[in-house]
Amino acid sequence: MQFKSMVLSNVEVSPSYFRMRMTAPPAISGSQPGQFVMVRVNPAIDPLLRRPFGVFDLGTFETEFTDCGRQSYLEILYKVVGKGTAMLSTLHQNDHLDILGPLGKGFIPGDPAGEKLLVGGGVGLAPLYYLAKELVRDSKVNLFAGGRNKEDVLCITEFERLGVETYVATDDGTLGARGLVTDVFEEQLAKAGPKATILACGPFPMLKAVALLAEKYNVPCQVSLEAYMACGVGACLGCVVKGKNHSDSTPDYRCVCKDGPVFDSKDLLWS
Amino acid sequence: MQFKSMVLSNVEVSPSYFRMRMTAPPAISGSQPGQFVMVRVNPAIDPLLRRPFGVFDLGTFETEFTDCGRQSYLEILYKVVGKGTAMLSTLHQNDHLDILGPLGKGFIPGDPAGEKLLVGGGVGLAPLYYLAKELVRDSKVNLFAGGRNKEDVLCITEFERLGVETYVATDDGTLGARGLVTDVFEEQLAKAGPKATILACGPFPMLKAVALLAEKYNVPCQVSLEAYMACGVGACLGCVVKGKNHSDSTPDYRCVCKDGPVFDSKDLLWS
Amino acid sequence: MTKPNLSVDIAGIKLRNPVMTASGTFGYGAEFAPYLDLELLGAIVTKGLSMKPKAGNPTPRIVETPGGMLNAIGLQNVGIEAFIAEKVPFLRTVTTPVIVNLYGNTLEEYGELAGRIDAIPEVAGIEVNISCPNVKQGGIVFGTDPQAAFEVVSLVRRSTTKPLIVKLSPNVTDVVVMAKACVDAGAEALSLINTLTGMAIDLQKRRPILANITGGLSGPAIKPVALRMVWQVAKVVKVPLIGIGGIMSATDALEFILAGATAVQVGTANFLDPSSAGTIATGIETWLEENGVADIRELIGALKS
Amino acid sequence: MTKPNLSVDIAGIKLRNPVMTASGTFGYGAEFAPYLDLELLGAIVTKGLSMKPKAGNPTPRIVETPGGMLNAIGLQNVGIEAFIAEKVPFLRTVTTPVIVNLYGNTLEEYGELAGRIDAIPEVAGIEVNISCPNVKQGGIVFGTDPQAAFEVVSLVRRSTTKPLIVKLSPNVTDVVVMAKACVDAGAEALSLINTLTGMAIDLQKRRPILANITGGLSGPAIKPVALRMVWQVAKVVKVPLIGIGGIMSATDALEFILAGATAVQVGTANFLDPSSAGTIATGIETWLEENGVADIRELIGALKS
Ligand SMILES: Cc1cc2nc3c(=O)[nH]c(=O)nc-3n(C[C@H](O)[C@H](O)[C@H](O)COP(=O)(O)OP(=O)(O)OC[C@H]3O[C@@H](n4cnc5c(N)ncnc54)[C@H](O)[C@@H]3O)c2cc1C
Ligand SMILES: Cc1cc2nc3c(=O)[nH]c(=O)nc-3n(C[C@H](O)[C@H](O)[C@H](O)COP(=O)(O)OP(=O)(O)OC[C@H]3O[C@@H](n4cnc5c(N)ncnc54)[C@H](O)[C@@H]3O)c2cc1C
Ligand SMILES: Cc1cc2nc3c(=O)[nH]c(=O)nc-3n(C[C@H](O)[C@H](O)[C@H](O)COP(=O)(O)O)c2cc1C
Ligand SMILES: Cc1cc2nc3c(=O)[nH]c(=O)nc-3n(C[C@H](O)[C@H](O)[C@H](O)COP(=O)(O)O)c2cc1C
Ligand code: FES
Ligand code: FES
Repeated sequence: MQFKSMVLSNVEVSPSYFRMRMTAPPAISGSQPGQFVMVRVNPAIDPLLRRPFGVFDLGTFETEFTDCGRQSYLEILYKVVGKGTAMLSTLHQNDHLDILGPLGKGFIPGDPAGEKLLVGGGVGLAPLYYLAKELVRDSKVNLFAGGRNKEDVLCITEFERLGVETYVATDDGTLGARGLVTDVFEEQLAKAGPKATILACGPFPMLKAVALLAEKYNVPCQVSLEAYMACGVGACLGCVVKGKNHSDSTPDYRCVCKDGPVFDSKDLLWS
Repeated sequence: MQFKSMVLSNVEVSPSYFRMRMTAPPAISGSQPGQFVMVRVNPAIDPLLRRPFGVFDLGTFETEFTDCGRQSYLEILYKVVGKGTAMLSTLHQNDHLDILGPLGKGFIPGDPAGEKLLVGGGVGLAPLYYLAKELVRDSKVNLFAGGRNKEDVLCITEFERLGVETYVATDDGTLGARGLVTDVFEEQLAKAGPKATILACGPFPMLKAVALLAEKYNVPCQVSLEAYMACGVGACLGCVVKGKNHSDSTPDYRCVCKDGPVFDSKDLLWS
Repeated sequence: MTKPNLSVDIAGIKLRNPVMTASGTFGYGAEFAPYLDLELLGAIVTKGLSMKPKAGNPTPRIVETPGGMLNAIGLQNVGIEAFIAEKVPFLRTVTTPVIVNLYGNTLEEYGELAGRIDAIPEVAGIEVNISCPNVKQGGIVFGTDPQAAFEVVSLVRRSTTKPLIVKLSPNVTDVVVMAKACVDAGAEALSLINTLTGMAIDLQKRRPILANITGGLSGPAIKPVALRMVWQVAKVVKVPLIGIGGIMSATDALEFILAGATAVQVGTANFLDPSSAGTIATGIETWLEENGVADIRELIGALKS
Repeated sequence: MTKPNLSVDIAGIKLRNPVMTASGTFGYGAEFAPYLDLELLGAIVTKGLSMKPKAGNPTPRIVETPGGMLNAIGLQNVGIEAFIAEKVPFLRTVTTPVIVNLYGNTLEEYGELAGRIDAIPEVAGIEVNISCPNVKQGGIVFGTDPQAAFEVVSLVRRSTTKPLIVKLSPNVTDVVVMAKACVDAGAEALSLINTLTGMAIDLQKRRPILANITGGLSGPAIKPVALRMVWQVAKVVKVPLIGIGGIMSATDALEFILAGATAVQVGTANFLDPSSAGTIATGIETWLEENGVADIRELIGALKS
């Protein structure tokens, strides 16, 4: 769906990371974890294109000045990296946005009996929070969070409050273990039960490492990808990635916006 | 000069007319009435060009949270007509702007002993306020203000507070006389003394009528023009108007931004 | 006041209003059905189609630029067989005319493809893309050389009885020469413009951003160039024109119509707002009402200049 | 770290850094002296000059467009006599090289004017505008026909010993052909691009906004087209290129240099921010320092592709 939204809050939770809460229609509650929204930052033509962000959290709130009871909200967690996110970060309460979503295919929870291994790098943690919230109802959830330094590892307390067991690694060791989160992850993966599921979101090299580990230990694995997007609805073919059967002569392209952003790691070509 | 400025207030004083006060360096006090500033609405490329606005008022204010004493401010009075002014109208206190100015040539007061006949149409009143403020020190000042309806005739109370005698005419008669301000003006002009000076700002047809009356009654007259502008400093040659000697074979173009916006009405070609 | 007339005729295709979607920016229509009523549109133009499925270019394929975007999709498409099997059934469910945008890698392929499409009753007309700047083989030559354009359009004309629109490239010295060549070859309408060839660079990586190095520039940035070309061509050719390039609003669309376009196509705007094309169509109707224009056709080429 | 080298050589003109101002957007230099130190610039290019003073077009002459602007100034200028009498004295006060942009209404006028300028010691070089789209007579033909371009550049080459830059129009099918013709005729450097021809319409008035109907599109909107043309020409010709088109920042300028430009010109940005050209020059220096590049010349054409 497409809807007008009003900013409820927009807070810098860590240097250059912002958490923005905005109004949404009740149907937003149908979003699957891993789905995303396309945000039109302002009605001017600079920036021109919408910006994609994962659904970080959903909920309802009591409206202050009206009688209409509880209203729905949507939260995104974003990092300021360029023009669009910089402009987003200057928005205030009551400013307006135009939102498209939820879009794409989200994570599939898999067997509730199996433990869930969530792997997130940097702002890749964003969609994992809403995912964890849903998963903890039925399953044991572990989170492996990585980043360059402690400021990149976000909202760990929130995850812990959900009852998620968290493992952290940073490149510089300022939080958790020093090194790659995939190393910490492999240790635990080796011990994981046969019904475990891996659910990952983060930079491509991290996802690739996770996908290879998943293959090595034969654990089902879903990854959430990023790609430059224009339409978000499968029309422009701007956001494609190579599917497992891809070769130059027999192309197999998938749209990150429509066939993803969450893919079974086995469906993609990682080389 | 070029300076960064902070919005102090931005108030809708009449439907779609806003009065914006912003910080300015002390040198702003050197502005002549009739000069203008070019405002860069935001650092994005939409809108691309700066927007020109007359200096409506200047002054100083006591800063609230610092020790640095009185600071200068600049005020503009603007009408929302398109994209740039619409964006300006959404700015809040503490938002930032980039200003170029004061630019161009302002009004020349003339003999203080003569009475000053100010003629303004719609938002053309804007530069006349600062002008009146300066003129009332030494001279008797009359203001002839016109507009389509009462909402177009701005800040009359402020002019009266300065001791200016005001005459108002509106097309629909909702304020002052019904009809053209130039009719009301002609009545008084006929009675004006030999040292009187006319100083006018408003739409081109009004200025033309005023210029013709000035000629008829042989009273010196200065008019402030508008033109589409890019640079504001006489470099792009986008803002030219025809000077008195203009013909297709012997062109005489003047830059509104640099040679104006205030011209002696005799220096221009009115046909 | 009675409702104004918005319907126009393009090469024999009756459009309920002049607002079409631009090829490559609206998929095969179905993608946008959740966001707007497809019955609001004058026509739907589908993604550029070729005989065989086509992989398109490697990624990145798109990048935002000031007031516009570059794309180098490379004409990825499902090919004629899958189009018939998978896309036509949905298009049958809408009454809005469907125009198929096609291209070939060779002269012969253009003819063959036009022949295949001729047999599809759901297709109201054909738009021939001779202007896509991304495909080295074919594309660029047909679109910039009047003789080559004449040949390919003539062949397509002989291969189909469907209404025939030819889409022009702006990357030429004189668009009027190209327009005339296409009309001489049998084009019943012209659509213009396709994208301007451009490039974007990632300074830190010291690389072009697009894998294809160059791409096609679309969006508001190109509107002045598109308006100028429509105006130039309208002065000279007699067939109806479809104005394309940076149309974001009903005002933009009406400007193209004043310049001489009978209809318009909405492209990049679909990405900014998936309901754009519908909003533009209803916006045109409102404007006609508010300005007392009884028939949109009064505005076609009505620019005073 | 020692300061990086920013100096470059264009056709024998030594620039302290690669940032020049674009003709017609910086007046005769003096207009901008209150807003930036002219000594920060690599070179100043003055407003297009003709033999006689020229009135230019009626107004409106400029209009904002999405991410850009159209101008149809019509090359209003003071003419060679007034240039020498009124403008040269100020230019003598700056050490920054001054390049005179010139054009003629006829072939002969180009030659005559180049000859006159040859005698002015304060002028470091000549930039020949064969690309202005506004003047019917002359401009458009020289800039879009390789043979005409060859002739006019050859004549100018014979008429002056000053360093000779030729400025190319983007309104052509193949800019490389034009570039080669100019180099063959003796151009020692090429600057590109001039403006794209465009148009804007006032819907309510049903009129073109510009009195001249069409105008030249400049600003960020055209940057992708300009980058592409610089890259195309750099692959083929050997003379230094000056990249122009929508440069607003040091990043933009460096992108043009990666694409193959030895220097750049800042145009429309001067209107948005009169100190732009200076800010861009210092911004380039900072970038080189931060990225450990000792010499700007390492970046010229260094795009990996
Ligand atoms: C499905 C999906 C979900 C995402 N979820 C989040 C999230 O929850 N939080 C978050 O901070 N970021 C997320 N991203 C990345 C986010 O979209 C980009 O950081 C953002 O678009 C950058 O915009 P900008 O204008 O600040 O950067 P600029 O570099 O100025 O953007 C220029 C262009 O590149 C595109 N772009 C730049 N970086 C990326 C990127 N990494 N991925 C896709 N497009 C990019 C922009 O959308 C824009 O079109 C997600 C991306 C995708 C595809
Ligand atoms: C010397 C001078 C002083 C002015 N002083 C005032 C003032 O004190 N208060 C006020 O409300 N207005 C004033 N104006 C007019 C004001 O500049 C325009 O109303 C404003 O630029 C419109 O911008 P926009 O983006 O809202 O309109 P748009 O129509 O979206 O603007 C599009 C383009 O046209 C230009 N433009 C549109 N209308 C005008 C106009 N009337 N004059 C010049 N350029 C125009 C804009 O600057 C812009 O480049 C003055 C104009 C000039 C030349
Ligand atoms: C992502 C994308 C894909 C496109 N694919 C095609 C295509 O397949 N065939 C075609 O003729 N034009 C194609 N175009 C060009 C558009 O149809 C249109 O001519 C151009 O985008 C200009 O219009 P706009 O500025 O409204 O987008 C494509 C444009 C974009 C942005
Ligand atoms: C108002 C204006 C006047 C111009 N006059 C000239 C000129 O006299 N001669 C010339 O060669 N180019 C002229 N140009 C073109 C610029 O020099 C430059 O090539 C073009 O604007 C693209 O650069 P930009 O996008 O940085 O503005 C003019 C451009 C503008 C905007
Ligand atoms: S973003 Fe357009 S197809 Fe995915
Ligand atoms: S606005 Fe540029 S010369 Fe006046």
